[in-house]
Amino acid sequence: MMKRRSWQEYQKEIADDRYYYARSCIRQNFFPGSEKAFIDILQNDLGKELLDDPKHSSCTGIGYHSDIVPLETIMTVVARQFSLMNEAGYENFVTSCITSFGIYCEVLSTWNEFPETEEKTRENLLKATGREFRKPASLAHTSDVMFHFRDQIAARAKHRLVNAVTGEPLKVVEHIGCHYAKIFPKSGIGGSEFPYVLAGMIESWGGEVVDYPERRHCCGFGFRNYLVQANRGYSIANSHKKLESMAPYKPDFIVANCPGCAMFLDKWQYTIAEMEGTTYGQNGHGIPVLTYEEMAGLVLGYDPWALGLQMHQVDVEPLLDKMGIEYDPAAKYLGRNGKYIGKPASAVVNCCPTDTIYDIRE
Amino acid sequence: MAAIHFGYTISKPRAIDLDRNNLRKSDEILREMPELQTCIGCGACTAICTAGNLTSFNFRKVHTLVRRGEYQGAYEEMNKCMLCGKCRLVCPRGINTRGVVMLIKRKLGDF
Amino acid sequence: MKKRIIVIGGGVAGMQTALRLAEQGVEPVIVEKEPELGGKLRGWHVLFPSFTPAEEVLTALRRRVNESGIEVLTSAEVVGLEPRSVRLADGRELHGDSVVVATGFTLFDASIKEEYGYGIYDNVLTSADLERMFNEGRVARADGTAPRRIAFLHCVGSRDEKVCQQHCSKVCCITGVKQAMEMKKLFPEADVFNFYMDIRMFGPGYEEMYREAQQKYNIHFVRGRISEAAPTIDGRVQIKAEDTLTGRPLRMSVDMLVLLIGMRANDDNARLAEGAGLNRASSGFMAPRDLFLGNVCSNVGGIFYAGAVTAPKSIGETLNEATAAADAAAKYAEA
Amino acid sequence: MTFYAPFCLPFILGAALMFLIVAWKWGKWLWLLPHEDKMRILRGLPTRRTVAAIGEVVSESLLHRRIFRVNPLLGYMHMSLAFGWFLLILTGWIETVAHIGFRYVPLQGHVFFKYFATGLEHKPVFDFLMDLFLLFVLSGVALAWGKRFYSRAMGMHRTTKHVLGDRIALSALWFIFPARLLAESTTCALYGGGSFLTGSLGGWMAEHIGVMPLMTLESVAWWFYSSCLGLFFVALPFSRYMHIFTEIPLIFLRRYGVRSSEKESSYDRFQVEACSRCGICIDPCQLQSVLGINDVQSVYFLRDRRYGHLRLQVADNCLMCGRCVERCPVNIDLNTLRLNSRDRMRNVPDERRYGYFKGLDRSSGEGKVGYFAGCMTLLTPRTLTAMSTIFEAAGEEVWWADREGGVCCGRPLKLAGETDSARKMMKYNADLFRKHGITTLVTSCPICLKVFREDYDLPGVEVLHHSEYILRLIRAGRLTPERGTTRFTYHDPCELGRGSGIYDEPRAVIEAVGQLLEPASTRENALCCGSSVANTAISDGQQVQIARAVAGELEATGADVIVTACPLCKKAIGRGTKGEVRDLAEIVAGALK
Repeated sequence: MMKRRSWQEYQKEIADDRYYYARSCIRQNFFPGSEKAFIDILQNDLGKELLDDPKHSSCTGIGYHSDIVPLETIMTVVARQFSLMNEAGYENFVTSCITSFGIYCEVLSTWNEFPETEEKTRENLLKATGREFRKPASLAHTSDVMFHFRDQIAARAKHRLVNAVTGEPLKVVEHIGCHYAKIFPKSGIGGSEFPYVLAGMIESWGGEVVDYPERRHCCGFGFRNYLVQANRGYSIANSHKKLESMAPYKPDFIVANCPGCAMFLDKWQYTIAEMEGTTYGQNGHGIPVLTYEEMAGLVLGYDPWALGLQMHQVDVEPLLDKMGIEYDPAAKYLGRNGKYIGKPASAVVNCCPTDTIYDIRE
Repeated sequence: MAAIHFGYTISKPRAIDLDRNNLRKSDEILREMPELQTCIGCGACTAICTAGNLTSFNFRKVHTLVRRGEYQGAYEEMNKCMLCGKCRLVCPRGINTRGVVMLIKRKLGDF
Repeated sequence: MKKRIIVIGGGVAGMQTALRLAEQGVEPVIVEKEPELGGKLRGWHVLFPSFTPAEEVLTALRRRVNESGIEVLTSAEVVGLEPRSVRLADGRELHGDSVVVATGFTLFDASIKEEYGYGIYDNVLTSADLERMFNEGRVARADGTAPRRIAFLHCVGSRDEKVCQQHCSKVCCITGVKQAMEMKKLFPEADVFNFYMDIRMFGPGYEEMYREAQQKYNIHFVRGRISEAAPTIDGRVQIKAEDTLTGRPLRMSVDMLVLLIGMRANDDNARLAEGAGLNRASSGFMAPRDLFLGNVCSNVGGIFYAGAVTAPKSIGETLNEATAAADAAAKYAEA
Repeated sequence: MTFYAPFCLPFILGAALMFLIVAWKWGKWLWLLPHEDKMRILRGLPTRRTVAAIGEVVSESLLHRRIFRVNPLLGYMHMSLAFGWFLLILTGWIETVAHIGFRYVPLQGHVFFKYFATGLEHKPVFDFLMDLFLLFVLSGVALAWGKRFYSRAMGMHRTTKHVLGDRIALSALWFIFPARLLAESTTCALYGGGSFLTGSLGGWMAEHIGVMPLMTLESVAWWFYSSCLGLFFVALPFSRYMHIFTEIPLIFLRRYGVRSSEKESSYDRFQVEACSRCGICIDPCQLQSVLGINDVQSVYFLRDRRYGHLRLQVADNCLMCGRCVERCPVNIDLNTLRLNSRDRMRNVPDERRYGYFKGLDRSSGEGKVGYFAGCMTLLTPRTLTAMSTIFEAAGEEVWWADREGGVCCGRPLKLAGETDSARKMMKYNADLFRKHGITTLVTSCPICLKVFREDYDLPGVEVLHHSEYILRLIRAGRLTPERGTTRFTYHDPCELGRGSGIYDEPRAVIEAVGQLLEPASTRENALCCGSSVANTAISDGQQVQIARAVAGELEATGADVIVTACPLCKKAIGRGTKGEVRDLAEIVAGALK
């Protein structure tokens, strides 16, 4: 994909072990298997130490970007997370959410540029909670960690990102959350223009990255743009633009490293189908959207339903078949207790002949 | 289609997309009036404009949009012009602005 | 005995300084780090605004340097200087009665503005690349086909805080106009778009040329800086900008994107300045003693400046300044 | 006695066809006239206007008085052809009557009387007269030939470039009279008779040519003569020679008060086909003399319009300065015709257009006198300030209609052909004037003035140009400018001079403040500044070229200051000269104590 290796100029230190894990507020709802998969992969497959601390809270980034939470408040919240990490004896902070990652980067950078704000935060934290804190030795997004171990994962791969029948590499669209590196290009692997964090995983695991014109474009979440219903048309227009731009490349799936992006690129496909009658992907069944943890999970041979892939709006079965992954169609909508968990509306909406709709029984 | 009403629709892109816009008429206009291409966007025409002082009519902007193939509404905008000719007297590039108004109307109004 | 003056740099400025010195009865020596004289003018195709072949100017200067019997040291890099001596990288030390610094400038590396995809996508090139293509007589896309739509982007590496180049490189605007016209001559059917922030036509005949490019060549000038370039499925480049005069974002695919790269200060200016106690401007270029009565003098007696070492300049301005610098240096040496 | 021979056939057929077509055309045009025009004609018929029309037909269609004014030689040429031929026909008819009394003679009998009258007794008086008139016509033909080669002798720098049909008709016309001379001379050679021309030539032929060849020659010559006539007559209704017949009804209709308007009408056909394409309109056209544009002048405009291939580029490219109108020997209303062509090509009625006028009123002040600066005057603030000074000095209470910006008077749009939309502006302004109850409307822009006077419905409001108004103030003693020694020259704005007939008032005002020097082209012949709003085709550079030419003539007077009375002329001339250009109001205000 990237003919020249300009991304190599943007590298960063990623700790090898002992991570303090900060979860995302919203991912548990959309892709509930992802964070679990990350913990499992790190702890079981890679044998790393990771603390999933029940005491940590939301970073309040959504509130911050929606002008509800003031800067001083969010700095104090961030400081509390760090304090919890210190207390647990960890110093490598990893966060599951891109928004949070951006927030942590921004707060650390602000403290660095304006030391008086750090002092004030210490004061505030002490006043509010009686706590003190030390800044983390390293800060990384969990996709950075996954990238860091991409070769180890490749070595354990049960499946590769190749078409099991033809042997061709799968075409993968990678989407990086805006707050990953667009705020601080140096904070992301590969910088903001040619980020390599997901591309590196895809290439290591046998896939081919699609470089399409709107690759850098925002998914459309944009906080205020989605949260206010009147602005949602603008939000969906951005996803629409991206999907239109990637469609000619016929990607096999999309992978994202941001909670909102993965959700919007997935769910908006259904909405666009309802609104415009346009469906993307082969035979119009939609382009499956994975999180990088799900992608890694599939590569490592995790059960698709254990990864929570049934929660996606766009059916992932065509992708599973391409990769040659075994799965039980009957178990798709059964929870871990074996009970029916309900089913999302199909992203394929009355827009193509029914015989072209992917039939999972075949 | 649109079986469900979501309370919003996909916003139309505001971008001027030169890959999609049909520049045929714009090319015809520039062929007939090549001096229009010398506009440097100073806005003197719009500042002096008799109609522009009474409405939101912006001659500079409208003809620039037309040159980019954005014809939607240009005819109606140009119809706000009273053709008084003050703009022609102030144009530092000596563009025949009145001729431009009539040319754009002729090309976009198909007469 | 003849006075001896060391001219650092064998580009247009250096050669003209040396020629003038020789004319004044002084013995110049040119120290050039490249294996041959010519500097940045080598590889340039034609010069604005008259479309004079660069080769013509270069050949004349080289021939005259040769005919005047001026001593030339090539492949000799200067690592330090003082008013009466110059130290070379190989350890040699040259002595003279004064020094003229004519080390010129460095072309901005377009790959730093990585959002434009230079060095990453095919069909994104710089103005310098285009000149080379003109010289080679083969201007085409990477796949050899003729471009149907060409975009020029002005101010790449100029007036851009993001790459620490606040200054205006002065000559890129007119170069963009010149190259756009050359492209239109080569490909009359092609649409040419110039994306600019300001058009600065500072010289005689430049504005006329700009107007000609608009009216006669139908070159589209769009006021707005391209924000990013991305490849399209058919190997073209999609660019995005704001058409600020309509207040609307603008996007389009082009077959060729030409980046008009600016001039930046040489990296070794800092070292030379520090060694000799010379002042530098915030742009990194050398600062003349003052901008009016001493614009070819440095703040150190015996060290003089000629050409783009102090700021971006056109060839004509450089030649004039070289003459002035030579006169000042000769006067200093004679005193 | 029979008045028929086979050679008459071409003539008979040609003449019949011509009369049929001309009758059909006239009939159709008259039939299609609007009702009120038909009523005008009916009401006018029994009045003295008919007599006056007959007089004008004689003086213009036959004698070509107006062309004499352009150039005597050119006038003589046209007169010799028209009047000479008329005399030949008339005398020929009398001759027939003299020979055989009042009895029916077919047309060819009159025309070819010489051929049929060989057996009759000679009447030398008629022979002499007929030869004299033939010589008269032939002299015109000779001049017409000469004009082809050297038009300057007749005061024309450029002549019309003719189309093929015109060339055929022209050639036929040129051969008619030499052919007649030859035919009659051969007949004289064989049968005697004729006077100094046909008689002498006939005698010479009889001496030098045998009888048999002469008889063959006679037959050929009469056939040729008849054919030339036939060909000319067939070509006439389709060529420029249609003017011969069309000018006559045009004169009558005009006398009865029928006029062209901003919308095309059937009456326009009379005007369009009355154009003889003499080309007199080409020389005064500054687009031609300064810019070398030579395919848009009135003669070409009318030709293109007549044949239905008028292009917008031609219709648009005219300053409408009216210089050609002044010279037109047929008095065709060229500007109005051009205007209604533009209207047909461009007018798109749009009810919603200019909806933004609703409720708009930016006027200020109060008074019985309203001042409408006009768009262009807002770009010449010195004029505006001068007017303010003048009003104040005269103690006039003034209502300022558009000092803070207003709606254009509508004339520029009308001149561009969008007449229906222009009416909206006119209505808006007229309503505004009425609303503020003014009794006098002063404007310093002749463009506005013309449209106020001609198109606005302003009962009870006197419309004055500021030159008229200022003169009135001076004469009433309300303004007392001091007469200085400055030498002024005056540029007549087209819309003020030729357009509104105001020549004397500005001159009188200038005389009140200084000395007036007239430029070479002045009053009716004054040049146009080149920036006329009527022209949307020429470029800025071309406007400047015209302005330079005009300024050159004004500077040549040696005056200190160029004065004009139109903001647009002032702007335009200012670009053509380095000297001082002032509006009339400025010099008056400057001369006030």
